[in-house]
Amino acid sequence: MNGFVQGDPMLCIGCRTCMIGCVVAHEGLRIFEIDPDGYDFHPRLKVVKTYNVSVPVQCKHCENPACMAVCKSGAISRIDGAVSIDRALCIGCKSCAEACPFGAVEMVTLGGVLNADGSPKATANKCDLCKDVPGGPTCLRVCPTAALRLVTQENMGETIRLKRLGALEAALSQES
Amino acid sequence: MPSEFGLFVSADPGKCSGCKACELACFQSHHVKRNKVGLTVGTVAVPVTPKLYVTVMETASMPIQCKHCENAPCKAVCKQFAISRADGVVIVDEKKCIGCKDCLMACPFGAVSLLPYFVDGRPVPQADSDEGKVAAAKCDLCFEDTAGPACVRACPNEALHLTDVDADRKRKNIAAAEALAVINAGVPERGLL
Amino acid sequence: MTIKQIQSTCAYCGAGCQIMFTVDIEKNKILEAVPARGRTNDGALCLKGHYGWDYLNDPQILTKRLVKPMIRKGGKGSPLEEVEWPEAIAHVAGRLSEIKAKYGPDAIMGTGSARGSGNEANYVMQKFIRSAVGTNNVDHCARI
Amino acid sequence: MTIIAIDQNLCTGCKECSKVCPTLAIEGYPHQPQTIAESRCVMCGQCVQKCKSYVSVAEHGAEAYERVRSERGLPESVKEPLFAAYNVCRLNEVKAALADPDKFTLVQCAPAVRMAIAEDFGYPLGTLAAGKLAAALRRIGFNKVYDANFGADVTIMEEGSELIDRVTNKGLLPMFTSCCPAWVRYVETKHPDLRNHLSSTKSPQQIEGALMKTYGAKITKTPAEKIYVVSVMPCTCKQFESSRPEMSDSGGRDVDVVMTTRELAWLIKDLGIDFAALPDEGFDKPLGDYSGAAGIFGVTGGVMEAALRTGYELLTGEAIPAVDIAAVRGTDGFRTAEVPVGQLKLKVGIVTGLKNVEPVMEELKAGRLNDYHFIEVMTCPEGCVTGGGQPKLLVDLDLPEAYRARAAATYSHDKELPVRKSHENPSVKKLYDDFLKKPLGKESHKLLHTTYAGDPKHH
Amino acid sequence: MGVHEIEDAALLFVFGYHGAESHPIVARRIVRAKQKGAKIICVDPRRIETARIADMHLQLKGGSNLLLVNALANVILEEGLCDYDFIEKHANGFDEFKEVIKKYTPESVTAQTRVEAADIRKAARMYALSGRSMILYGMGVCQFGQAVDVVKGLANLAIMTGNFGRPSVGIGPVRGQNNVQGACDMGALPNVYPGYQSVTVPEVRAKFEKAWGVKLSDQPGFTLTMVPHQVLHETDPKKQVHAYYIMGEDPAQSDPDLAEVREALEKCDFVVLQDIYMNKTGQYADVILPATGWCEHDAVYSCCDRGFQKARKLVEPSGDVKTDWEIISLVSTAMGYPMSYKNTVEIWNEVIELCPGFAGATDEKIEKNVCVQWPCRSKEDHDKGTSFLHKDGKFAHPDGRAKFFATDWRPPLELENELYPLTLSTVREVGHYSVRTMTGNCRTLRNLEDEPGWIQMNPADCEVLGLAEGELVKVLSKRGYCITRCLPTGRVAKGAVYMTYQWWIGACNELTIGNFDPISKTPEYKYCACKVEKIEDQAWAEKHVREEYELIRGRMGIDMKEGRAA
Repeated sequence: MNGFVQGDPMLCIGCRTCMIGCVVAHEGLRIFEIDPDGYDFHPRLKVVKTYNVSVPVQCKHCENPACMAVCKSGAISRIDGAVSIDRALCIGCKSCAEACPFGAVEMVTLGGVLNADGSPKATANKCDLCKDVPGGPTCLRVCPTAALRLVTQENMGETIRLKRLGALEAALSQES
Repeated sequence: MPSEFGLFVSADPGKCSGCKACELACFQSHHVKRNKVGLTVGTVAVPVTPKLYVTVMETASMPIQCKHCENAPCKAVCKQFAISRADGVVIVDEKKCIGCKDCLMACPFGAVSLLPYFVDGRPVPQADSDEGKVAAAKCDLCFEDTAGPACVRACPNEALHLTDVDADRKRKNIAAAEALAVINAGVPERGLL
Repeated sequence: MTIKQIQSTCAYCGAGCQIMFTVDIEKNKILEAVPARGRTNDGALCLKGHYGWDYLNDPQILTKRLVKPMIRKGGKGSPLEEVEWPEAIAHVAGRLSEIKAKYGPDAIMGTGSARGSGNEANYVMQKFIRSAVGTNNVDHCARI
Repeated sequence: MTIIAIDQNLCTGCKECSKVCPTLAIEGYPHQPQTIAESRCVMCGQCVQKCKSYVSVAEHGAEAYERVRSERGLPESVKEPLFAAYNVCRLNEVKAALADPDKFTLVQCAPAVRMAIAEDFGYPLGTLAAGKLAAALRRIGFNKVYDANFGADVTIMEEGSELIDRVTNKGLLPMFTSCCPAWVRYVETKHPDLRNHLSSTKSPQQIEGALMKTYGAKITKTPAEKIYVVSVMPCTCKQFESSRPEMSDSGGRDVDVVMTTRELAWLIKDLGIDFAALPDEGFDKPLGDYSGAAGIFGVTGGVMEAALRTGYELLTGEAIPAVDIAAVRGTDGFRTAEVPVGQLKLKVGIVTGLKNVEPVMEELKAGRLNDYHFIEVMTCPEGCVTGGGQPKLLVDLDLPEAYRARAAATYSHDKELPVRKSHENPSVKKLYDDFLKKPLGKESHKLLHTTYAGDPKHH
Repeated sequence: MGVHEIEDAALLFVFGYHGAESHPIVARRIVRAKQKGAKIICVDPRRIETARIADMHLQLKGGSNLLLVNALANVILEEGLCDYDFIEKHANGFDEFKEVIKKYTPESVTAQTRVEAADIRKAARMYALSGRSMILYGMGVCQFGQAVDVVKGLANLAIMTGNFGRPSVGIGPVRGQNNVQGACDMGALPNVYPGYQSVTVPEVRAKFEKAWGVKLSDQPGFTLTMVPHQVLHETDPKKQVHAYYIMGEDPAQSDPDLAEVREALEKCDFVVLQDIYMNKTGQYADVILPATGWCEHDAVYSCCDRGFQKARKLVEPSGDVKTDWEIISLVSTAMGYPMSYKNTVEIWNEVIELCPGFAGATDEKIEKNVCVQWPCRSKEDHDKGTSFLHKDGKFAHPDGRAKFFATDWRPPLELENELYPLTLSTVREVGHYSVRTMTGNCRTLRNLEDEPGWIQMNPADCEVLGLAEGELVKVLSKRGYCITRCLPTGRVAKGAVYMTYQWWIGACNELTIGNFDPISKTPEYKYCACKVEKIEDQAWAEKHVREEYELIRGRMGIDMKEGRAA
């Protein structure tokens, strides 16, 4: 099973530290040394605020990803359990963004990167579970309220096991 | 605020019946001036050359049309500069097209066809052929029509819509965020200290 | 090795979070800020704590870092001109003394700062206003 | 005889046609070619209007178009898109007759043709072109340019008299109109037990055909067997009607061949006639003389209104207070009205769109329509102006406007005609005076009335 | 009480305090309290983050604070939920208090607070009966023309229910800026010397006169917010302000009614700005003295719960800059009052010697324990400071007893009206600090939020004006206007709009009113009348905002070279 980061609206305070953390993790600390417009600020998760919830939304790393299924340019693949986008291959057709039911794929324009014809390069952008970042997903490390967690096969299995035990206990309590 | 990214018409194969009303509407709207096409079939004197292509499989159908890619491969490969992209719309200039077919090959969706090029009801002559010139044809989002894409309007099954992925994303984000309240409520050991 | 870990207190709100900075002493640059286990923050930081030190790099985004004393030599409305410290200090002291002499000490108002300056600077400021100027006209932006 | 067909090589199985078919006669799986169940098909041609699955250069190749065109016997001059659903074209028979020096060709046009034919020459939807139509038919080479509108006026005389007869002599009521061949076919196949509710009066086309070959032969001094009658109809089913065995009361076929409005446009183009340059001409008298009442046969409620204009005056002997009878106009699928005719309160109903007729039939069978006198039924959505043989729209979004504009043109044509009541048409009067003597008379019975399948007297 | 105590309260009563935006790390304690099973009552006109997770959200109408507080007290009294024992032992003035409160029945305040009487009752019961109720309040209480009364009203609730003097109870003002506590601690106030020692008490004054070797004034000074008035409108020549020495502040951005502030700065004879970055006030300063910033000098900060902590010098400042205390010392010396501190420790030692409450907070102790919460009176190791005040019900009044204080409600000064039908309240943007001289110059924080900011509006109000999210709008009050972006959100009530105050183009303080609490002199930032206008030509507006931003940045000394446009 692919792991994924999941936010909890009860714990999230909507501060968006995760969004900056995401950018810093992917752009690298070099951004603090270069021209302020010399890097891209494209967080791969978005804090959504509604009447009821504040919570970041990001890729669920689906087992059968809709984005990957519709990509005709071979830019989306699963690498070490992370559904990832190869920006070099992305033609900006937006199909993946349209396909994702969570809105977890965003189209972004890359500053300073041009297509062969001189037009600005755009790409689909999404969470890659910080697969190239030491220490794993940055968003959950920087979150001040521990509102994000990495759901893995192990802890999800444990969650389900607990639920089943709970259901069993409830049934037993009814019998007695 | 206008979308930063190109809009495109997307189809719902679950709703599409494969009737080709979209193709005819597309053709009609693009040939009123160029080939004096009126409102009835009888006014047509040129081959029907749409810019989207209804594709039918045993169990499903939908029109295939241009996604107006941000880094459009068709545009990238066109040596004649016959394909341009302005305001998010990728457009073919048939006058410049020499029929090299590179764009047809480059487009991963098959959204480009090579079709007869008629003007004023007559084929545009080609050097060595009586049949006239052919040119790349693909969706231009009816950019000249203030009412928007003709295909979207013509579809009897409302299978087509103009998609703004960024606006869609925000809508879907909200739904996903709301869902997380329910999802987390179902996690027994959730955040308890 | 010029990389050092130094714990400090965040200057961005009253929570008083403890931050562990990684500093390159030789390059005179902060490299990274991560949460330290302070009493109030207990190992967490918000976005300002994590990323709010970047202004020290003077990235020229919003406003120019002040690097030299400046005086409007031509009076109000004239351009600010860079001067050396002794001139600036003498000018300020001279003008304040003039105003004090002309209108009395209560015509002068000084502010402390609720921000980065720190307790010592506030102490010195209020002491200056009270002792050197001779008024209790000292306050700070507590109310905003 | 196949009238309506679906090309199995072209049909993509979208089933849009089946949505408009009033008798659910189109069968097939989605995304597979569809077939027509001839037993249920009433040949209304709405599927032909609907079909968008065209012969495509991109999909089928350039040669496919030529092949389909020739298979269907269309003139080589035809360049417009060809679709999977089509009606069988008999232009070749028309051309052959025109070319035959032994044939005296008479042509008649249905009321709705003149409201739409110009559309296929780029004119706005609903452009009235009666004058150009007559001129074009003359240029084509027909010996006489007559008009089914004359037949419509005679229809009113016969059908109106029939209604008065049924009302006064306690005949079977309500009486249904019988002008629409698809509707007649529907009654015969679906509700044979109700066939006696149909008026025995023939449709205007068949009345006009029968008269052309008898009265027409007389006045043109041409032997009936040399006369060849061509109809131009907005309707694909009219070919079926003219081919019915009983429609030969004149001796031979009352009508020899039918072409649709669209096919006439092809013929005009094929002969190189510049439609735009044609002058306005009139139809030939007397069998091309018509009143406004005949003109409105092409819209839903039109037959009813024409019948009321005449029926009122025949029954009361007084002039009808208002010639325009708004109560029967409209486009609702089933609408009713009560029209005072002297002492009598005539209860009438109008059905438009055959899919709307079935509930009415149920009501009739349940005995809840016994107090109705007269009901008009038209198969096509809003009457003959919306017929299956009319110019086909490229985009169905334009349909409502086409329907509206053609109906509007119809009513304004009625308004501008000097005579607006069938019984006041001088040529009709003369016909009765010189030939038929009186409505429902002996000659009328022989030529202008018919029987229906299942009837003992039926062929 | 200490920040760390928040999560152990049985009930958190959060009043006019949006921790998630002003102090995320305090908000974290609120979240943890929820996780630990605490009940939360949130009183706020907006559905703030705390409201989302609260057990009750009393969405009162702005400006009705005291009505609600008094009504809560009324319920506690009427239903006999008081801790009579605590009152008996530790408080005075209960009878007079009851007299004022008895008319504030929940029903009587429902219309003006827009909170149902039943909800007020329920909240009062929950607060009174939890056993360990803690009140947190913020600027939603303080930034009104009637603010101190509400603070006292909240204190009443704590006293009458005995929620004082134990861990995880009490009332906690959560102070906005990092060292607002420190500036107060150090006597940067017109009425007290360091350590909250009154300038009007002769013995105290004598102590400071002796320590500082100079005669001191016995008259309290002006508050900062009074400066425009003292410059522009004061008729008594002895009370006019002619010189204004500003350290690390930007009144031309942060103070209410900016048009008046600018006029005052222009008119004031001599304005000194001592700061780290050019700012709006700098446009009017006669002299600019460049100082070191956070991370460029050593300092002690006092966090919101009285904790002394050290901020370190991490990097050498570039440029010809000096620390604030060095600059002041030089000026002071030049004016004939020599100051010759060698370092901050020397200053700190002088501070704690003069302030009994800080006496034990030695430099070594702060170094060792990281944080020392005053009062810390003994230099001995065992005195590690004080986590919560009023231990065992001992209060700061001379008799050690708390005092009930009740008064009647006053409405805000400028109510919504036909011309200005909306109410404006200023709020915080979590990613920016204060006037953003620092955070605005941090790359990623700037990326997250930039000019011209947002106006939060109820979607129904947006619909009336035909406004969509992100559209630029003009916001006006009697005093001025600004341009900002529309943010439709159901989290704010109809008729109320909210803006943050750090933007130059979306400068909401152009609109705010110079009405002050009579005691604290805090401006009524949370209430004035305004209106929002749609801008038809959005392309023009976008261009205008872009150009205006570039213009101001240019004025602030930024080189607007190609590609640096915002």
